[in-house]
Parts: sequence; C-alpha cells; structure tokens
Amino acid sequence: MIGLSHYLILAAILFTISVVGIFLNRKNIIILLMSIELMLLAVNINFIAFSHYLNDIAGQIFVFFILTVAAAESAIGLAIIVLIFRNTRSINVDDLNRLNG
Amino acid sequence: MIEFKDFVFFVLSLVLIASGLSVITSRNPVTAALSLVLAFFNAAGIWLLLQAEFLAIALVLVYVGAVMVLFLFVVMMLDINLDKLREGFWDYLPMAGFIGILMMVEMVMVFKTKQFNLPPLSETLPNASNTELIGNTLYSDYVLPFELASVVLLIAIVSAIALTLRDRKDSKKTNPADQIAVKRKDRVRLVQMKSEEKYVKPKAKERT
Amino acid sequence: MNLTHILSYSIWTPVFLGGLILLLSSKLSNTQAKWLSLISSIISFLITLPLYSSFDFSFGQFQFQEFFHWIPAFHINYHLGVDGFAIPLILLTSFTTMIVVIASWTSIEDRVAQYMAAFLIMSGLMIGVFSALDAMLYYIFWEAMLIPMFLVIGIWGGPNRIYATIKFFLYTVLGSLLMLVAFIYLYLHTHSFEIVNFYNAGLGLYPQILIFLALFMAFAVKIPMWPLHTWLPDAHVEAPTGGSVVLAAVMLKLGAYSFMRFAMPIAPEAAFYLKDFMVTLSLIAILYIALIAIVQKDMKKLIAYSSISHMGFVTLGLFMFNAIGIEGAYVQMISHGFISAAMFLSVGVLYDRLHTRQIADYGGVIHAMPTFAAFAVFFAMANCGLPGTSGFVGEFMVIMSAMQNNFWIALIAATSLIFGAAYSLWMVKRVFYGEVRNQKIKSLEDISWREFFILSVLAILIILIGVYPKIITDMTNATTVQFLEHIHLMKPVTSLPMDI
Amino acid sequence: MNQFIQSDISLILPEVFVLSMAMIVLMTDLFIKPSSRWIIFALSQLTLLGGAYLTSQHFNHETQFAFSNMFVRDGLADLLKMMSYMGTSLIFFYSRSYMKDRDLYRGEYFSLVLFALLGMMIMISSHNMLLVYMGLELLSLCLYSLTALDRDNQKATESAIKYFVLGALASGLLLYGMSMIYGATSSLDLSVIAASLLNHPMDHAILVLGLVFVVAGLAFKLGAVPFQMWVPDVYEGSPSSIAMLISSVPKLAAFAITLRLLGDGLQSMMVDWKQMMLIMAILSIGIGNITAIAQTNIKRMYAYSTISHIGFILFGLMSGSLNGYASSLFYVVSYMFMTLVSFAVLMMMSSKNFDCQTLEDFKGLNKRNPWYAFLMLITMLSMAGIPPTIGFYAKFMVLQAALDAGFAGFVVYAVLMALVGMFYYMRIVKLMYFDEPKLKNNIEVPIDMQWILSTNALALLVIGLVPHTFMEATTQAVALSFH
Amino acid sequence: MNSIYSYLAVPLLPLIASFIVGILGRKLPEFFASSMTISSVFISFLLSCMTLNETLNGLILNQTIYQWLLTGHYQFEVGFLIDNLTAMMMVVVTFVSLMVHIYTMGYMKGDPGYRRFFSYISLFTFSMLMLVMSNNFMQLFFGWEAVGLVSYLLIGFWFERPTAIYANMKAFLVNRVGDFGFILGIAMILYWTGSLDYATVFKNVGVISAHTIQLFGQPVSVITVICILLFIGAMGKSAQVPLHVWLPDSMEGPTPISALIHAATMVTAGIFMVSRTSPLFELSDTALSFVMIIGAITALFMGLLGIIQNDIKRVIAYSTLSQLGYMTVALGASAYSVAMFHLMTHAFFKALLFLGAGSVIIGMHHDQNIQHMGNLRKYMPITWITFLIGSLALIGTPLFSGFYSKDSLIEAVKLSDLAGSSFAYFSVLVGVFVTAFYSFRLYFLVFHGKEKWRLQKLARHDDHHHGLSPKDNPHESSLSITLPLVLLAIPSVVIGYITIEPMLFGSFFTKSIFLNPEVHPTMAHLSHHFHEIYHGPFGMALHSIISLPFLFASSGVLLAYYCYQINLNLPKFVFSRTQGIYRILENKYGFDTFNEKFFALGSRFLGEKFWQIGDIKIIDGWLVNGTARSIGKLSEKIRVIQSGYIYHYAFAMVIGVFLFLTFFIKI
Repeated sequence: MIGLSHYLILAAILFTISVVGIFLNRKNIIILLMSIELMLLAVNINFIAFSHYLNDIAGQIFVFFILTVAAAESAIGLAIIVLIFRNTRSINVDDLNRLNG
Repeated sequence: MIEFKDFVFFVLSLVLIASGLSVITSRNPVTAALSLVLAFFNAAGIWLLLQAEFLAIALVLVYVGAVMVLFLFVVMMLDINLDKLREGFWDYLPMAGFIGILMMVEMVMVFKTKQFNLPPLSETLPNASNTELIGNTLYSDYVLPFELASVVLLIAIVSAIALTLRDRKDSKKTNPADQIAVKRKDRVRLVQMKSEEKYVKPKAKERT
Repeated sequence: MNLTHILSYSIWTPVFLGGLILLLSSKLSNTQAKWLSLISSIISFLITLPLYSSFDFSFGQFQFQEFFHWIPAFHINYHLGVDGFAIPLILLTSFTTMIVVIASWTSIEDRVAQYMAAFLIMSGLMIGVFSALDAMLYYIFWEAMLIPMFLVIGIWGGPNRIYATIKFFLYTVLGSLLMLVAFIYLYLHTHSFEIVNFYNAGLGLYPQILIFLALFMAFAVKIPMWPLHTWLPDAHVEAPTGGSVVLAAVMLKLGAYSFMRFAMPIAPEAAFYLKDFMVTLSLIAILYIALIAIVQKDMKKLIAYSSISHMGFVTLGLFMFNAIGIEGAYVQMISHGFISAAMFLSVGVLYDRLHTRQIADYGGVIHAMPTFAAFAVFFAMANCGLPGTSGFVGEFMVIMSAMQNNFWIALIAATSLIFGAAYSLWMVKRVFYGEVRNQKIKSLEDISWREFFILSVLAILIILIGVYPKIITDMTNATTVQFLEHIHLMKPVTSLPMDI
Repeated sequence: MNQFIQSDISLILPEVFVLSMAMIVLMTDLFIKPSSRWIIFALSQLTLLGGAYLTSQHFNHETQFAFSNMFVRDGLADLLKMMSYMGTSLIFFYSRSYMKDRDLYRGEYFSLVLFALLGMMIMISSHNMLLVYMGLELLSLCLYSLTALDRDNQKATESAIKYFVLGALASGLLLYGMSMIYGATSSLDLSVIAASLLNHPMDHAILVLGLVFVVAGLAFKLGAVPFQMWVPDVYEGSPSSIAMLISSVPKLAAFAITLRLLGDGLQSMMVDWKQMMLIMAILSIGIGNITAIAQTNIKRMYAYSTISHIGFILFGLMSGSLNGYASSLFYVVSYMFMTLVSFAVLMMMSSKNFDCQTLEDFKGLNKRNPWYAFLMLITMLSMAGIPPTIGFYAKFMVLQAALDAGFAGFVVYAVLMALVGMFYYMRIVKLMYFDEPKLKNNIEVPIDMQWILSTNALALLVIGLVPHTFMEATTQAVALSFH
Repeated sequence: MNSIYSYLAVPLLPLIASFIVGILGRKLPEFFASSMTISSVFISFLLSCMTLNETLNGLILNQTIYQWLLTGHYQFEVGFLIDNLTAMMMVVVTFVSLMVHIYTMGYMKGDPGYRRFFSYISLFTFSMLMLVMSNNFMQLFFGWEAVGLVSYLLIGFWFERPTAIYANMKAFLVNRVGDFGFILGIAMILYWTGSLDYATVFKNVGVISAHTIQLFGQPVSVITVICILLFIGAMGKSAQVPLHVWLPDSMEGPTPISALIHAATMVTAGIFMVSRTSPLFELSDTALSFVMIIGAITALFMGLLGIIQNDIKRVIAYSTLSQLGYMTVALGASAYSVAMFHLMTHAFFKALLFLGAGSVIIGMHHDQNIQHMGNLRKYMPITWITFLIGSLALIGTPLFSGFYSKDSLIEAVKLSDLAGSSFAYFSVLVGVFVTAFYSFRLYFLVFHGKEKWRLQKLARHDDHHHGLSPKDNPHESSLSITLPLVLLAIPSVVIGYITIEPMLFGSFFTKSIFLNPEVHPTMAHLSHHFHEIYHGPFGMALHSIISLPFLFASSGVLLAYYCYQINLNLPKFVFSRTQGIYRILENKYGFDTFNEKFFALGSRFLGEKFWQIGDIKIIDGWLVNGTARSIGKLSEKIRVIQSGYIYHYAFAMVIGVFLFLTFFIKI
C-alpha cells in the first residue's frame, strides 16, 4: 500500500541524488543548474504529497510559486553562465577558482 | 496484492530515480537535459497520482516546454569541449556517494516513523476541481506572493537583459547625441613647433 | 567655588582641549601647538587641584560624586566619585601630563599637535578611569585610553615600534576582555554596574575565584606582573620619551589601582584564597625581573624592567592584607610615578642628544653634563630606594608588612635592596662615570633650563615624599581602614600564620 | 477566504511605493541620456525617503497583520525597514562615483537594488513561509545579477556563479526544510505553526529534520560557518559597491527571517536550534577571525570579519531570550553601519583605473588624508569592539545575553577570538598610521559624500557615547514583536 | 637648649651648607664654599660640646620632631634621642669632621671638585649626625643609608678613574647586603614590638624574649634572629668579615674622607648601633657569640693583610678593619662601653694616621707606595711626630689613648665567658702583635731608612700617580694640613687617660647602654680590676708593662725594627719561603675573587639566562609570539579549505547539514 512515506522517501532519494550531483560534478556548470532543478523537484514532490495527505491546498500553492521562481532562477543562472563563457570560453567548474583563500 | 496505482507509482518512481541519476552522471549535457525532461514527465505522473492535476500540467508546460528548452538552447549555444568534461568524476564518487547514502538513510529512517504512514485519503475531495481550488486560493489568500512572483519574473527579465544584452563589437553604430556634442578641440590639435631647434618629442597627452 | 562637577571638568577639560588641538592640528604651527598644549595641560592640572584641597580626608567614602543615568537599559550610569585612593593618582596623572608636554618640547618635531593632543586626551581618560564608580564607565575609559597610547607608540616610536605597540595593545585588550566578561557576570548577578553594588554581591568562593582571575588578567597585564610583563620592555623601548613617562608613571598604576578598586573588594575571599599565588608572582617580579634588569644593555629596557620589579612591591603590599602593606603599596605607586618618570626623562635627555639608548655608547657623561649627572645619580639612588627619597618609603612599608606575614617573603622582597642598587648603579657607572668615551660625549651640552626645571620639580617631589610620606598616607588612611574593614567583613582574619 | 481590504493595502504601502518607484526608475532610465543619470539617483533616494516616510506613519504601532496573516507589521519590521532604507540610501551615496568610474552607473543598478530592497522588506515583514521564500528569492535573484553586473570582469562573473549555485542549493535546503515543517504542522503560517507545535506534540525526528534544513538555509543567507564559503569569494569578486550591498542590508533581512522562523514559528524547537546556533557561532567566530589574519585582500578580510560578526549575532540569537534577540538586533544594525563605512572608505580610495583591494593600499593613509584615516580608525575600533564605539556595545549586549543564558565558557571563547580579531583590525590602523604611503595620489571625494561618510563614521562614535536611545529602540522593537 | 628643636641646628647647619655649596656649585668662590661649610660644622661642633656638657649634667631627651608616617596602628616618627652616648658621638663626629674640613682646604687645593667635596663632607656630617641622634630604627636606617650614599659619592669622587668608580659601586652594594639584613631586623622588630621607637622597643623587648620562631625547621629565639639580622647590617657598615671587602677598595677616595668616613665615623656606625641596641643583644647569648666570633676573625685576619700591603692608605685601611674587629669583639663580650671607648679613641688616632698619610702622600706627590718612601722625618717633621703618636696610640702604648681602650678591651674579652670568647681572646692578643708589626713596618719604611724615591729604577712606574722625581725633596705640608694633625694628636694621646674612668666605670653610659650584670658580669669584673687592682688609669698603665698585650706589642715593634731597619732582606726571604701563605694574603683570602666570580658573575649569569630563556624564549617566544605564530599558521591552514571550487563549497554545506542531522536527529 503506497503511503505518504513512500512519496517522502522518493523525494529524499531525488534530493540526495541532486545534492550528490552538485558536488560530484566537476566539469559542467549547466549540469549544476540541472541538479538544482532536480532538487526543487524533490521539494515539490514533498509539498504535493503533504498537500494531498493533509488535504490542504497550501502545499500546492507553494509548489506553484516554486515553479515560477525556479524558472526565473534558471534564466538568471543561464545568463550568468553565458557571461562566464564569454569571459573565459569555458564553463568548466574546475576553471572557476580564481577566487580562493 | 499490489494495486494498479501502486504499480504505477513504483514504475514512475523507478524511472524518475533512474533519470535523475542519469542527469548527474551523463557525459553529455544534452543527454542530461533530456534525462531531466524525462524526470519531469515522471514527476508529473506522480503528481497526478496525488491529484495535483493543475501542477502536473503546469510542470510539463512550464518546465518541459520552456525551461528545458532554454537549457538546451544554452547547451547548444555554448561550444563545449566534451572530452574534458568527465575527468575526476570517479575519484570523488565514493566520498560523495558515501555521504549521500548516509544522508538518505537518515532521512528515510525518519520517514519510516508512524507519523507519516498516513493512509491514502478518501477519493472525495472538495467539490471544486483542483485547478479551481488553486485559483481561488491563489487570488485571495495568496495574492501578495502572487504579485511578488510577477516581480520575480520581471527581475529575471531585467537581469537577463542587463547581463547578456550587448552591442556587437563589430557593428559600426554611432550615437547621434555624441556626434552632435563633439567639439573642435576633440578632433584637431594645433602643435606649435620651433622650426630651427631640435625636435623635442611632445609629451603624450591624455585624450580628453 | 562650586565643586559639584569638578570630576567631570577634570576628565573632560583635557579631552576637550586635546580634541580641539587635534582638530586645529593642520592650522597650528608647531610652536603654537606646543604653547596651546602647555596651557591646556596647566589648566587641566589646576582644575584637579581643588580635589585635593576640598576633599575631606578624614572621611574615606566617595566624594564629589556625580550621577546621572546614562544607559538605563543596562543600568549603566555616569557615576563619578573619588576616595582617598583615587585622588593622589588623579593629581599624579594631570601633573605627569604637564611634565610630558614640557619634556616633549624639542624632542618631537613631527606632527606636534597630534602628539600633544594624544597626551591630553589620554590624561582625561585616565582620570576617568580613576574616578569612575560605574564598572561600565570605568571599562570604557580603560579601553579608550589605550588608543592614544597605541598611536603614540606606533607613530612616534622607535624602529621596532609596530611590534611593540601591537603587542602592547593585544596584551592589554586580552586582559580587559576577560574583565568585561567578569563585569557582565556581576551585572547579571546584581542588576547593576555600580561598583558599590559589586562589593556587596555576596558571591560564593568559586565564582569569586573566577571573577578574581578574570580581573587579574586585566590588571596583571597592566601592572604588569610576571609572566604577563613582556610587553612592557618592548613598549618602553619603542615609545617616545613622553609615552614612556606616561606609561610608567600612570598607566602601570591603573592596574594596581584597579586591584584595590575591583579585584580585592569584589572578590575578597578569592583574594585571600589566592594570596599565595599573588605573592609568589610578586616575589618573582621582584627577584627575577631585578636580575634581568641587571643584564640589560638598553637604558630604557633596564628602567622598564626595574619598573616591573618595583611594581612587584605594589602587588606584594596589596596582598599582605594589612594597612601598612596596602598603604605601602600605595606610596610605592605614587613614588614610582615620580621616579620612573624622572628616569625616563633622563634617558630622554640623553637620547635627544645622542640618539642612542645603548649603555655601551655612553661613558663619562658626567664630564660634559655635570648638572644632569647629579640629577641622574639622584634618581638612580631614589630608584634603588635610598631613605630620604620616596623610593624608600614604599619598599620599607611593604617589607615591614611582608614581615607580618612571613619571614621568607620579607627576605625575598628585601633582596631588592641589593639588586635594585646593582642595576641602577651599574648603569650609572657605565653611563655617567668613567673616562669620556668618545668625542660626541665630550661635546654634549648640559641640560637646558627647561630640562632643569622638570627634573628639579621631580627631584623635589621625590624628596618631599621621602621626607614626609604622611602627605600621601593622610589621604589614604581613612580609605584604607574602610577597605580593610570591607575585606575583613567578608572574611574575618582569624590569625595570620606565625611560623616563619 | 479573506478579502483583502483597505487596511491591508495601507499596511503594505511602503512596499507598494518602493515597487512602483523601482519600476519608474526602470522606465525612466530608458528615456534619459547617460549624462542625466542624476535623475535616477535622485529618484532612488526619493524612493527611500518616501518609503521611510510611509513606514514612519505607522512606526512602532502594535503588531498588525495583513493578507491573511501573511504580512506582519510590527516594531521589529518597522525598525529594520527604516534601517534598510538608511543603509540603501548610504549605499547609493557611497557607490556613486565608484560606479561611475566603472561604467556601472546605470538604471539597472538602481532598479535592481530597489527590487532587492523590496525583497528584503518582504522578508522582514513576512509571517508565512511562502512569503519568506518569495522575499528571499526576490532578494537573491537581484543580488545574483548585481554581482555579475560588471559583466566583463572574470572575477565578478565567477563570484556570481558561485553565489548563484550555492544560493540555489541553500534555497533548496530551506525549501526542503519548509516542506517538512509544513508536513508536520499542515500550515505555512508561522503563528499557526507555533501554535500547532505547542498544542500537538509532534514526532521530534521529523521536525528536527525540517529544522536542520531550515537552519542551513538561513545560515547560508547570514553567512555562518559551515555555510559561509561563498562569502569571501563573492566579496572579493564583485565590485566593491555590490560587496558593500551584500554585506550590509541583506543581513538585516536575513536576521529578520531567522528570528521570525526560529524565534517565532519554531520557538518550541528552541532547545535544538540553540545548539545548532551555538555550534555555528563557535565555528564562525573562530574560523572568521582566524582566517582573516592570513588575508592580504582587504575585501576578503572584510568577508571573514563579517563571518565572525555573524558568529556574534548568532550568539545573541541562541540565548533564546528577548534580551538575546534585542542584542542581536542591535548587533546586526550596528554591524551594518560599520561595514558601510569600511567599504565606503575602500571605494573612496579607488579611482577610475585603480581598485583599492589590498591591505597595502591602506599604507600611510594618515599622511595622505588624516580625516579618512581617522574615520577608518573609528570604524576599525568599532569593528574590533573597543569602547566607546557602537561596536563595543554590540559585543557587550551579545555577551551579556549569552552569559545570562549560561554560556559562560563560550563567552570566554568568544572574547578570546575577538582578541584575535583585534589583531587584523589593528593591522589596518597600523598600515594607515604607522607606515609610509605607497600611493601618492590625492583622494578626491565629492563634498556631499565627504559629509555623509563623516557623519556615518562619527555616528559610530557618537552613538557609542550615548547608546541608550538606540539600545532602547532595539529592545523595544523586539519586545513589541515578541510577547 | 632644652627643646628638642634647638638640637635640630646641629645636623641641619651642615645640611644647609652642603645644599648651598652643592647647588650653587661653580658659581661660588672656592673660599666661600670652604669657609661656609667649615663654619657650619664648627658651630655644630660647639653645639655638640654644649650638648655633651648638658648630658654630663644628666640631661636625657627623647622627643619627636614630626610624625613621618601613620599607617594602621603603626606610627613612624622622626625624633632625637639625646643622651650621653649620642652626645659623645656627636662630639666625635663633629670634631673629626671639623678637622677634616680644615685639612681638606689644604689637601684639595686646586682640585676641580673642590666645592663638590665640601658639599659632600658636610652632607656626610649631617647624615652621620642624623644616624647618631636618631631615637628610632627608621631614622637610624635613614642615616645609615645616607652615610652610605655619601661614602659612595666620595669614593667615586675622582669619577674618571675606573678603579674609583668600581670601588664606590662595590662599597655601596656590599653595604646594601648588610642593609638587607638590617632592614629585615627592623621589620622583625616592628612586627614583634609594634614600634620602631627605641624606648618602646626596649620596653617591650622583655615580652618577646621568650618567643621563638621556626627557621629551617628549628625553633630560634626571636631576639636572636633580630640581633643577628641587625648585626648583619653592622657587618656591612663596620666592614666585618665577610662584608669587609669594600673598605680597602674605598681608599680610592681622597684621603680626607678615608680619615673621616672610612676610619673615624661611618664605619663605626655598626658599633654604635649595637651599643645603642644593647637591650636587645643582652638578651641573646647566641647573637653575642656570633658577634664576637665575627669580630675576632676580622680583628686577626684583616690585620694580617696589613703586613703585606705597600700602599700607605691600604695599610691603614686594614688596620682600621682590624680595629673595627676589636670593637666588635668587645660588643660580643657584652662590653659595649669598652667598644664605644675604643671607637672614640680610635676615631682620633686613626683620623690622625689617615690625615698624616695624606700629608705624606702630598709630600710624595701622590705616590702612595711605601716602598718608594723613606727618611721622611727629615723633610716632614710635624707629620712625622704626629704620625708616630698615632702609631703608638694604635698599638696600645701605655698612657696613650689607644692603650686604655685596647687593654680594657682585651681584658674584657678575657673575662667573658660566652661561647667563642677563648678564640676571640687568642685573636685579639695575636692581633696586638700584628698591629704593632704592620704599624711600625709602615712607620719605619716611611719615616726612616733610605730615601728610596731617589732610586732611578723606581721613578715614574705608575701611570696616574705623579710621584716624586729623584731629585726633588718632599716638603712639609701647609698649615691647614698640619694644624688638624696637631689638633688630633692631642686627644690621641690624652683622651684615654682622661675619659677611661667615667666612660667605662663611671655613670657615663649607664643610661644609654643596657647591661645585664647577672648574665654578663664582664664589666663588673673589669671595674673591679680597675678600681681594686690598678687604682686608676696610671696604675693601669704601670701594670700593663708586665701584661701579655704589652709583650706582644713590643715584640711586634721590635720585629718591625729588625726587619725594616736592620736586616732589610729578611722580609723578602720570609715571603719567598712562605709563598703559599703570601699568595693567600695577597689575594686577601680570596674574598674578592669569590664575590666577583660567584655573586657578580653569578647574578649576571642568572639574569642573562632568565632574560634570554625565561623572557625572550619561553614567555615571548613560545607563549606570546608562539600563540600569534600558531594562530597565523592555523590561519594559513584554514584558508586552504577555501579552495575556490564550487563543489568543495557545496560539499562543506552538505557536510554541515549531514552532521547536524546526525547529531540532532534521535530516532
């Protein structure tokens, strides 16, 4: 029988995958952005599952806003990536270490 | 006996997890993007199971239809050297995987508590449809965040333009205002030199 | 004359005048700045005089009190007041500032106005420390006073000034931060920052010990007590003459004064409990530091070490818990204020002429500068505690009081008679006596009238206190009685150990 | 279902005003010549003035809610908003010539900062997790793009992507935490959350799970160890004026949401978050101060200094009492003013072709310009917490609250670390006063900025002398908002 | 003169004169400087004589002048105690001082420090008067140290001489070692009796006599500890072994001060002090024995050193040491009045000897080596006669002043039954022989025999002493020098005869010096001898012809005559045969070497180590800079974590979350 915890566990797994993705990925910034999308997806699953089981629409509303914001965020993120590429001709994560210490 | 709904959930979940893994492990960003699209589809399916129809549709429309296309655009636009992109991946995997799995186990153990083993709700939801319900709430209780969401989008637009819009370097565009404002001394410089004396190199003056 | 706000005037007049000079610094010529500072310092000194003349010394309580709520949110008040312990030190402070201004007349060429202003401001802040009756107010003065000194050493100091001044600063702040924690603890306990309320906090022995140790860090650094003393030689060596004078004459006294004002009355049981600890450190300061002073090659360092050794007498006297010890410590503080100032000024006189402080560079100065040499020998004698000078009185009283406690403490303390003479006279021998070492010394000019004036004023004061120390103890007697009563009230002394 | 009524609008009037003005600024910029940018500047300042006026209309009234209890207007909100206006206004003043020199003095800058301000105001006033999130993203998105505004600068873009990725990760963590709390309490409203936690004892583990993620998200915004990694890189990489912005006003907003989420919504979880804060505070104070010593880049040094200050702010918060909250509030506000001066001096010393970045550049400032050296001296003393400056009272209040809460050992630790901190603050004083100047050029500063900067720096001293009103204001604000 | 304030004039006049001369210094004419100080000392002398007269008529004044300090229940006052002892000391001090003042006019003529010298010796007179007139220990200590200061200044009077400035520092430091004990003694007195006033202390002393304190785990009588500590002070000032080392070196100072300070007055301060505190010493036999043994050692062994000295002043200096030992022995034998008596006679004849030596030195153009002299009686008759008188008095020739004091002293030691008295008796007896030998060795070498400065090989061997060239003749000194010699010669001869009866056996000291006849019957026996057997001073002189001391003294003189007049090679022969002993004597028993090696170098070594290791290495190096350094290193380490890579940053955040989860989630 599928219960709330199944959904939550699914979200947790997705969340972990995305987190691992962020620090496993050494090369491509775009994949970092994708991992973040994945992470938000996990959060969204949580909210919707809760919303469903608690019979409360607020969770779904929250997801709606998360979707909106995430879209805006991707736009800005991609814009920054474009800038980086213009400046350095690379979107290699390993190349981004001019600032350290 | 596994119900059909449960079966659907497990299938969707497995594909979702698999595509998620594919996103973070794929060599090619295009593959990753497409995996993400797959993930979104599966998630939408799961949301449907949870009776969040509006959001499921929105996810497909907004994400698959718009955001992921944007991603693909960028991926295509930026000429990326694929060969270099996978170095070091396996070196860090044990560490990252270890921490990730531990964290996941912790979270899963929490969710195993009785608190969250709620049975599925009865099918009877309020008589309004999901979309209607969301709409009603959104434009009443949540009007303030809704307005703010518009501002967020505006900011995204403004920032994206401010950051990426640039004049092409090779275009011969001139600014009429500048041209009108030009003065004689900006263009012509009279240099007085004594004819007989040895030529002394004039000091380079900063151009105003 | 209305003396209601005399303390505020004493504090803020020099600060205000100093600030004024600082603001005008770019518009003043050096000469103008000097005269303005001199007048300011004289005014500031004159303002503090009524404190002495109008104080009722038969009554040891705080007088000239000023009070208004300053930060009611934390019950912090602008509360000033002085007792017999504070007044001599306040006078010493304003007097020293005057001396410093005169002494720096020719030796400072660079940014004179800023230099003088720093001393004026510092003077006001130090008077603030001596007269604050609110712990927070006290703390603020205490810390604020550091900054001008930090700058004075750092800007006008010697070649290694930066190391010295940062060391000085961090050392001092280390202690005072712990003091702040102790104050806050007491505040949470008494809901007040009034020192008097701290006295009656009624803490148990364990918290008292913690409080005492926290305060100890702050004050012991300032005094300085072994092993927290190493900033002092560096600071002295690098500081300009005026800085050394103020440092030795007044700043070191702040630590000892604070022991009397805070550590001992607030945590009397802890003070008793830790008596042996304090006495041991004091004795180490007296003996160990004196031995170190003997081998110094730099005159200022020698005097700096001698200061530490002399301040060892102060802490020793304080922790004997008897009237003669406490007053002996007090007289020693005042006396050291004059003597160390005089010694540093003497070194300054030489340094102004030859620009070296190495003992090895001198020899036979007496031939070229007989008058100055006479002063120097006199001050050296005062430094090693010759009776008839103020240096004797404090040491004498402290040795007397040490004997009340333990024979061996007195014995170790009395070794300073020997070692004090050893380092003072050996320096005198190498610098002033003997044959003229080189041509430069031969051509030295004897002290000017200005220098003669300062040195003779100090010499007269040293003799005055030596011949009639009652002038100081008259001021402190009543307060000492109260002080001891308070401490003994907290923990009655049954009988002091008799076995020697 | 609530209908929003007139009073809702009147409560949110400052936000509405700021939003409209931000759009006006955005539009105006399209229609004016570059030489008339002063109009934009004036409009922006007008926005802040108007916002301040509108906020002051209700100042310190009793707590009022609007938009289905989503939006709260209370003492804390009003005070922090007023401070945000002031901070933002000062940022505009200080950054003017710096941005002009770098060709960044554009409409987007002003409108983005104003949008960011709007985000901060929303954060400050939010009483609902959703609104917290919206405000936070509003702010963050503006800051990401502002960081990258100097778009041809490699360092700036690098710092922007770092800020962006880590910020998005932090938002994800925060959201995950929020989802847990929502799941446990079935509400997004902070009061309801607090009440339901109080009335229906929940399973502890799930709440802690949520709490950890929420705390992590908040700690990122504040810049507390171990979520501080972005701070030094962003400070160094971004233009000084943006670094100034990031380091100053948003801390107020971050402080506000921390206080509201933890102190209000999750107050029954105090035992747990107190300990988390304690750990973070200890690490922040330690790592911040110690790492700062090794820095040669002054902006990085400021960054580590910020981290250590955040540690102190957490110290106050973790006391978990009104006293502690008030002390943190006082700290964060005084920190903002200190950091503004410190960055302003940095920008004053920069010129068209020169960016003042390294400690070396401060050498001999006293000889070049004694007044700025003096102002910087006050600021450094204030940062170091030496009386009689405002920074001292900030530390004093925090330590007092922490000691009151029984953290005696940690107070001693904090104090010792503050001593370490004094070393690098004093090093700047040393460079300014004791060293010979390396650069000889005159420091040219517009007259208005001279006055404003002087006032700002002297205020650190003057408020240090009479801190009572200021202390009272913070104490009262907290007292009014938390009963 | 019956108010205490009237006695103030006695010490203050020289002080004022000293200040005026000292401060105005070079602006004064030389004549004014000397006449001013001389007249002030002269008035002081007259006043002292009047005081003596008054005390002889029974005056005893003990009064406070002002309160110096009041603290707790202790009060310290400055005041005078005028009694016979004081009055006698005042007369001796002012008289010798006056003589030295007059003598100085001639001796220091032309020296650039002429005025300074007068200022110093007047200051000295003041200090010494304060010392003797004091009615309490605090003021005694003041005078005690003040005379030390002047001694320091005067030994280093010729400050360009390295030896002089070495000697003055040494003198001060060694004295300080004594003072170290002294002040501890004072501190104990204050603690146990609650006061430093003589009268109060002596009144309370009986109460504490039974008390003991634990010292090194042994119970020791408080009185003994106090007395020994006080006596350590006396050892420093009165140059008793092992604190005697400064006195021979102090001869670097001008000769007049050797006479005044290092022979007649200051060095006897210790003797005076012990006599003054006789009520304390009387209560401790241990302390008295200690005093006696120290004195005996000094008396004999320092005398032995006089034999091999060739510097005229050093011979007299060792003689002084030896005589101080005699006085100390007398103190130990509880014969305080004998010690005081010897102190007085010694003051006259030793001053005479020093001044005579000074006259010789002038005659020899500042050559002080007695091996360069000879036959000076021909050229300097007055000096010769007076010097002979001084020497005769010193060796105790019957009827001379030294005889009465020394014979009584030896008798007293013989009669004493304290532990160590037999050793002391042996020492003082042998000392008589030694004294006679070195005195007349000096006398014969200087005033008789060949005129050795005429030998070419000896000329100009010395750097800074001028010496006499072979062709020159020494001349008798001027009146200002010879006058004091004559004036001092008179009391050197007669004062013993006149004063022995009242001082030793009369009532002169009875009110000043406390004696416990039951415990220490020495004086009673002595008195018995004097009155019942000798029937007065003349009888005493007659009797002495057959006594042991006379035998020793005359054999010493005869031996000196033989060695230095008849068989001139004998001394060299003896010395060459006894190289070991000679070496020991030449090294002055190694005290100087030991002090230099052990104390001076030792403390510098310790200081250096404390400084370099304790301060610089441990405290500064490890603790202070070490902390700073390690924080700096830590800083460099930590900043490496800030690697610049996003994934590290993200990893840090995730680790943070992970650790928080692990710590806080309790399932």
